[in-house]
Amino acid sequence: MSELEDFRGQNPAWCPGCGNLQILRSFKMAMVEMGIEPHELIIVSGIGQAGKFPHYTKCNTFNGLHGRTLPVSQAIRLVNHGMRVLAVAGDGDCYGEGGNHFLHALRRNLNITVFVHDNQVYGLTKGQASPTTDEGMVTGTQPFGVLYEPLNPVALAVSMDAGFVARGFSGNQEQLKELMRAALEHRGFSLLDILQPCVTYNKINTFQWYKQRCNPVGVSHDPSDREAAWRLALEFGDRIPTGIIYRSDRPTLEERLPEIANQEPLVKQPFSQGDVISELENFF
Amino acid sequence: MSELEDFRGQNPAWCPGCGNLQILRSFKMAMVEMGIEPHELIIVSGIGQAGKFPHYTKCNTFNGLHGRTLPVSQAIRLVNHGMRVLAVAGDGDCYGEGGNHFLHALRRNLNITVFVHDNQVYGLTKGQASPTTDEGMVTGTQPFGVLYEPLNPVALAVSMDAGFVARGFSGNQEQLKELMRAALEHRGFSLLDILQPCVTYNKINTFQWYKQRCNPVGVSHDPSDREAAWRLALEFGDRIPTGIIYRSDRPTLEERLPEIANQEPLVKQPFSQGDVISELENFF
Amino acid sequence: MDYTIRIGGQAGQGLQTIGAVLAKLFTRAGFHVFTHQDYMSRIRGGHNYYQVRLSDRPVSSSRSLVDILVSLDKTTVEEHRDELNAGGMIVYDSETIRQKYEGENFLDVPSRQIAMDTAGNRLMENTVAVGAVLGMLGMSLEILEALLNEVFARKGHEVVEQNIAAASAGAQFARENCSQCAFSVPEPRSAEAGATPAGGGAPGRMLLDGTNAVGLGALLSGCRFYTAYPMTPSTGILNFMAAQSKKHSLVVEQAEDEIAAINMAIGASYAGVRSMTGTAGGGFALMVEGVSLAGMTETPVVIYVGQRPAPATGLPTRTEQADLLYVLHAAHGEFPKIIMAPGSPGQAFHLTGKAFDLAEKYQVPAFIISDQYLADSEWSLDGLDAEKIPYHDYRLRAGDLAKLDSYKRHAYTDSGVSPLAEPGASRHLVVTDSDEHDEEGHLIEDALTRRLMVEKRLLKKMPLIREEISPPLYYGAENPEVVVVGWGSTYGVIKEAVDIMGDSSSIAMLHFSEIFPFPDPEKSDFLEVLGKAKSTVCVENNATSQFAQLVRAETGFVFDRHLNKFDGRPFMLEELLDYLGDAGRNDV
Amino acid sequence: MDYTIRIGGQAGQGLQTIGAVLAKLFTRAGFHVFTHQDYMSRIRGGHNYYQVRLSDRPVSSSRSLVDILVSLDKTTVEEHRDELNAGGMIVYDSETIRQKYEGENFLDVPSRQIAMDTAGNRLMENTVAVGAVLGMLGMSLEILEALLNEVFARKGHEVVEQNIAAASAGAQFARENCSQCAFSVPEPRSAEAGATPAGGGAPGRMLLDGTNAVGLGALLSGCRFYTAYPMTPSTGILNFMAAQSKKHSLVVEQAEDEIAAINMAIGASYAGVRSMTGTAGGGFALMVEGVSLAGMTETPVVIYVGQRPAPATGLPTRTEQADLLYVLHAAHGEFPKIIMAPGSPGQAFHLTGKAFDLAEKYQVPAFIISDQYLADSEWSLDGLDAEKIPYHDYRLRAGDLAKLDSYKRHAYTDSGVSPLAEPGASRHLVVTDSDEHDEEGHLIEDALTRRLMVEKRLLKKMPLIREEISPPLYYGAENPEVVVVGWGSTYGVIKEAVDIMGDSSSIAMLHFSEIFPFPDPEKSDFLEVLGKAKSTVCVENNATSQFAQLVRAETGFVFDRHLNKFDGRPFMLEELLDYLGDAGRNDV
Ligand SMILES: Cc1ncc(C[n+]2csc(CCOP(=O)(O)OP(=O)(O)O)c2C)c(N)n1
Ligand SMILES: Cc1ncc(C[n+]2csc(CCOP(=O)(O)OP(=O)(O)O)c2C)c(N)n1
Ligand code: SF4
Ligand code: SF4
Ligand SMILES: [Mg+2]
Ligand SMILES: [Mg+2]
Repeated sequence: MSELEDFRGQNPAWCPGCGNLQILRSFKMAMVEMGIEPHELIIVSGIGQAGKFPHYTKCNTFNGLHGRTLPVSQAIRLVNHGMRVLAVAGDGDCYGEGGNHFLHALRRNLNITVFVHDNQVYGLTKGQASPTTDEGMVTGTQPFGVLYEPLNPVALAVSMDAGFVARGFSGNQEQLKELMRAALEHRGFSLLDILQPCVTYNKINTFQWYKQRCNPVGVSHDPSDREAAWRLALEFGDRIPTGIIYRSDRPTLEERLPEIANQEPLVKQPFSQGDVISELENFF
Repeated sequence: MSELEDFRGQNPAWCPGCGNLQILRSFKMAMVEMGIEPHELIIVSGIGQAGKFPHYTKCNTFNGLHGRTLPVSQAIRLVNHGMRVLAVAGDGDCYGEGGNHFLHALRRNLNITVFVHDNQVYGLTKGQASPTTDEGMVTGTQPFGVLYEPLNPVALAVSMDAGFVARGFSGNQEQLKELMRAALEHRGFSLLDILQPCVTYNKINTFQWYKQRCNPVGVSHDPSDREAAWRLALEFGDRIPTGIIYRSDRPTLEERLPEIANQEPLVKQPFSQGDVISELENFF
Repeated sequence: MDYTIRIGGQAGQGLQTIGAVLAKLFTRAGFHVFTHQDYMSRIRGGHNYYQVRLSDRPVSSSRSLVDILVSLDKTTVEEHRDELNAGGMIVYDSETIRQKYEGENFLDVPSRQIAMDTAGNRLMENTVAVGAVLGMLGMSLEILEALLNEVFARKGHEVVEQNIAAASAGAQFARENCSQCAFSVPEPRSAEAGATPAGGGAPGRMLLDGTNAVGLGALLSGCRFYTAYPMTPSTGILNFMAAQSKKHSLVVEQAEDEIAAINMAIGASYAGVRSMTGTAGGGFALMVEGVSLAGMTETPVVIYVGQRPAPATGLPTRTEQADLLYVLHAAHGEFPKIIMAPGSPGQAFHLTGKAFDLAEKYQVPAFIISDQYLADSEWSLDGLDAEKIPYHDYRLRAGDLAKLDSYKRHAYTDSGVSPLAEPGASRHLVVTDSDEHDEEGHLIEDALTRRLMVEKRLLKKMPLIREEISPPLYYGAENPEVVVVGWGSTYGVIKEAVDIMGDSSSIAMLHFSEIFPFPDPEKSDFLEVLGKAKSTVCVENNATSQFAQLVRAETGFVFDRHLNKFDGRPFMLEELLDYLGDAGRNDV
Repeated sequence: MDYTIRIGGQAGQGLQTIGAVLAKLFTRAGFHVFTHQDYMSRIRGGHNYYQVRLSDRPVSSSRSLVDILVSLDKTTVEEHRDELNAGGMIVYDSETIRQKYEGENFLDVPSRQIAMDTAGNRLMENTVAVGAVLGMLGMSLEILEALLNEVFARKGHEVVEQNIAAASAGAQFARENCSQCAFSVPEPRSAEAGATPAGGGAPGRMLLDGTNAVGLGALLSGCRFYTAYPMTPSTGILNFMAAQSKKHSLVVEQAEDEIAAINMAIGASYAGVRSMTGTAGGGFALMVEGVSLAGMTETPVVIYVGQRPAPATGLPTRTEQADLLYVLHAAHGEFPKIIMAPGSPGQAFHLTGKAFDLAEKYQVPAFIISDQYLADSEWSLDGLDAEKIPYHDYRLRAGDLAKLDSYKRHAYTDSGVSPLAEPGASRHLVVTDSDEHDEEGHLIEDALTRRLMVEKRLLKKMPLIREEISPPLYYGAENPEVVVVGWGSTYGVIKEAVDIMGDSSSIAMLHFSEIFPFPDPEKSDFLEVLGKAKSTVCVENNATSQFAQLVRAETGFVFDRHLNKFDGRPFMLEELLDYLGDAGRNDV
């Protein structure tokens, strides 16, 4: 059992009003509700505002390189499938620099969760367009405005038959907490794309902008209906559905890999040279 | 006007029976039919069996790194939108090593074409699984068989609202030639994923395997219907639809970028120091 | 006269604006100005500062002690109150920072109140602060008024007037309330005071940082394609080029990652235009394979690497010189490379031009290595000599190609340099390959062609490129007893230390800004100078003396002493003087 | 006795099988064997060969001239007919290659026909060829039969018998038709002939290439996680480890790219197991940022870099030693690194073990640099001494952690080495960061912590690691006049040249296999040896003498002569002897 206080970390260096602060709060609430203790979780993060997340709570932490949360997380899970592994990334981190890993993590379907703090902009590097920035947004680097379509991570994940795909909004903390729980509880890869205002650099997709649009999906939506999920995923305009968009029941990699399936985590399996020495004989 | 003979290059070093040979032939036929001459085309290729393609025909050639055809092609097109630019890649090249570029090229929608020689295996490096290898295939590197879902590039491209998405089969040379024409004629980014047997390393998806399954999409299919396209794209089993799966009418980047839209290609625009020297004044 | 003004506060409080305005107006007033910045990797809050030095003699470094500390928050007071020069003053607004300090070093300027009173807008408190500084220095507000006019013209007459009023009130308050202020600033040199900007090459007072200097150099070199993935401290060049693309025929594309950036830059160059990319050490790691591609395909490309403290993410907004050997040896295989490491904005401008010229002339990748310190530091200059930026198009275009019977992209030649043609500009095919290839560019595997290509690409070109490299810059006494050696951004601080110490001791600087190919010791006497000196010191902003390692590998010379700093901060003038054994002098 | 057999043909013709079978049976017969391969980057066709040398004296290199040329196609005859030793023979099948050659050097063995006649299966023509070679050498077929039994046991008795019949017929044909064959091979040393394989460490005849040696070393070092993206010449290790994962508790994952591979390897190590990745120079380029991450987070990781001719894609299946300085200086920032460059399969085995041990002991990235030549070359050995592979788990596990009151991942210590704990194994949190961090692992920006961390991570650890490095291997005459220096895969050829020339001249070898930290010249006398020699030669399979550059940078020593080869091929013994001025001797 844990309490909110157990998850107090460094003082956040985020701007006042930043959506990250609300995400952090939802996260701590989810942890406490789930009864997870700090040492029972490994958070892997990238570089960006979102990447600072684990320092602002308490957990085992690997704050790695920009864009590389997923390879690190997946390897940790392969080595220790007894641990909960959460990857925390920015939209630039996960869909820009790390886009290739995202594609292939969706395929591997290891039981890890990724929170993408999607502020539709590069925050830490001061406001350039990210892969999810709206068409037309003018920045110092995009003087004519963004001239192409944003990437829709939710639709992409559904297309790739992801294990679990959800969209949240930092401003709806209660729903967000539930989505975090559901994502962490899902057996397999879970993507939670969290829309989050960047009060400093994103003057288009503001808190109000999201608030007006974000709309929890109705109970009638069946997340196992891939086509319905895909249609819902494509909605990103006057209405943005939040909630669990898609869920599939694919087996996870750790369940299929004979070395670890139904076994102790690899890190707990004993090693002795005597077990492998006979391999030398093949060369005589 | 050109003739087949104009496109004779080095002798292919591919295995006898390799699907690449048929793809090469369809390509030359398309060139001649379209009346394109060798110097009117730039082919950018990666590393892999497919990457050798431009050497086996005649064209301006940039045979670059494994996985990097798309950044090179896109830059060439930005600099010279008067030239036709074709990228030729393997499935490992484009969806493995180069996956991130693929995602973002779909977004940019520059008027270039990519042929992916999709043999569902790494050919040149001797038979490891590629992103499109079928689940279960055993290789020297995947001793337990591939344990996760293949990437479906066609569905992914439709989800990303690609300009033009088609699937071909090397064994249907006539259709393939038509698809190549259509892809090259499309205004915007066009993906032609070409299923191709690798006689040496892919003993599952053989010529016969493809032949039995590949089925041209009916005339009733409307490629501008994204949902229908997506449904079709997901079919990859006993029946594999070939043909133009999806087509959108998004504007291309070169039409939207003020420096080049409705202008001479950048490479033809004159430069003189006199035009820019006044920029020094801003620092006085 | 030599004053240092440090403006400290939180990110988002506007301290950069205050610093920039002061720096610009001191420059226009005809002073020599040097600024540098110290900031955290966060967008709001934290503790940052901007330091402006003005003098009537040339200055090219920052000092540890300050004369006027403008404190926008309490932290600034606490962190820096012990870093005052004799007679130094701390300016603050007790209302804003909610703290009152006693002592004759403190000047409490009610900036917020004055802003409200004079302009009805508390946002003008920073303008009040600027005015207060001018008041303390006893300077007139003439130039500031002109500057405010320029800056706020777009916002309308009223805003300009409000700003001027706020500044005047601030100045007046300072004049009236700072009896203890003992600053004395000469009248601006009349010829230059408020002088209208003059065009390139003409004399005038220019204020330029390393970032914009590289940008201007690229622009004048005919760079037509710039692509990058944002990364501190290189993003400034991306922004500069993006802004230019609104005015000039130039394409700027933000890449999805650094791998895309370098490959795009190479693709653009293959297609026929000059191209460039920029990043920091970490992003450059992802470009390494592309550098090798440029080497193999002999595609000219210019790469800017802004160093920052590493490994990995390190200290993203700070400075270090620890990527020299890394960049020098980057990429698999062997091929020629050119490395420029400018020491000042002026050098950055010219060496960027040289990098573009040599990259295209020899069809190789050329690097500009800089760092956060140089990127952000502003220097006042008389102007830039645009004549020194060579522009020659070495490529074969339609007209040239039409005259050729045949064309081979990688033809063997005496110089090793093969003809570089624009693909599509003629019937001649332009073929190149990342695999080893023959003269036509097609892939081969035989030993002979391989050997001939290595000879062509590497062994023949390398000595020719070396011929183009200028010797290190020698500055100081003849037959010096002490030689201080540096490379890149330490130029300014070493030069000033030599100026100061030169009066009393026999000292000189050798500064290397064209690093690779390493300057030929036969072409100048730098090895003799070093050999004859009683003491040689190599000053580097890193922990492992990378440049000294290079010097030993290239020449065998071993330095007597090394001065290394690796805490993410640049050398302050006093630090270097201390080290060089001249700490006693306080009249610097 | 010293024979060279070269089997040439197209990819896909089975020449590798012939070569491998011959090499293995010669080894079992008690001979000293050395093989190397020369192949193109294509799957079918082209021209490839496999070369097997057997001798009654130790051999460790390949020779230029051959004694038996097995030609599976016409090209092989044409390309190599002039490379025969006196008395050398060319074996071919005029039916298969559709060409008849006259001359007493030719032996036309109707392999296809014999295969049909004896086994009813033309696919056995290669077995006939193996038999023919044994017949020419006058060797018995006993060991071959045992081998065929092992290899084809799975395919059933009949296949074994057919193969044996085909081989016997081939041998008989050769004995009967090769009157001009003057080869003479001593009887196998009885103790070893057909001896059953003996376990690790016990004497016996082993045949091992560089790839499998590294794989075995990793396996015995407790490597539990291997990840890579396929790339010649490193894929063999991936395949070896994948095969092991069917038998042992070890996870092997093919990554989507090299960036993923290095980050996965680091993630796995952070999680608590020993991990490794491997690639070639081009793929390593994409790992460079990850190396820096390992450096900053102090995460142990072992990285195998198989060199091949570059830049860029280069010659993918050939050999070169041109990535030394690149790997040595790879990655931004400064942190300790360990580099091993084994010269033989035996060294590869032991140094892989040392790399794993030191990587974990000091929490740094450790490299094994090899190349295509070493990776593919097989050496006969008496066995491997598994005792020399240290295995000590340096990590804090649940039991250790339970005893601690507090834990700081990056705690300052005298040695600079902080405690490395398994995350999740206790209530203690394991926190690390690619940003500069404090003792707990949380990100910081202050100058003091930065400085202390650099001191801890780099300056304190580096000398300790250097202490662990063994001096170069000295081999040959005492007080030699000529010293031949090499590193990595040139070990074998230099050693043999020294053996041969040692009879008539005063010559010795210095071979460096533990390259970085560079061996301390105070710990052994290699600098004196070099200094005293009349002539020093540095032999490198590259164009720019990279190791010589390193030696100069580290010690100031400058070689008299350099022997460089950069055509993608390894040094042949005769080439080196020629160069060393001993071309006259033919009795080698
Ligand atoms: C290899 C590399 N490239 C670039 C950077 C610079 N960088 C740091 S964070 C960032 C993007 C931040 O955007 P996002 O991932 O959306 O996170 P946010 O700050 O918006 O939360 C970039 C480009 C880096 N650290 N490493
Ligand atoms: C950076 C890098 N990594 C790995 C390789 C090795 N490599 C060459 S081709 C290839 C994959 C080939 O597969 P694919 O792209 O599907 O092409 P195919 O040969 O099947 O046509 C690989 C892994 C390389 N050349 N460069
Ligand atoms: S810049 Fe944007 S994302 Fe970053 S902390 Fe500030 S508000 Fe949040
Ligand atoms: S290995 Fe496969 S893809 Fe490559 S040439 Fe042979 S058949 Fe074609
Ligand atoms: Mg973001
Ligand atoms: Mg393939």
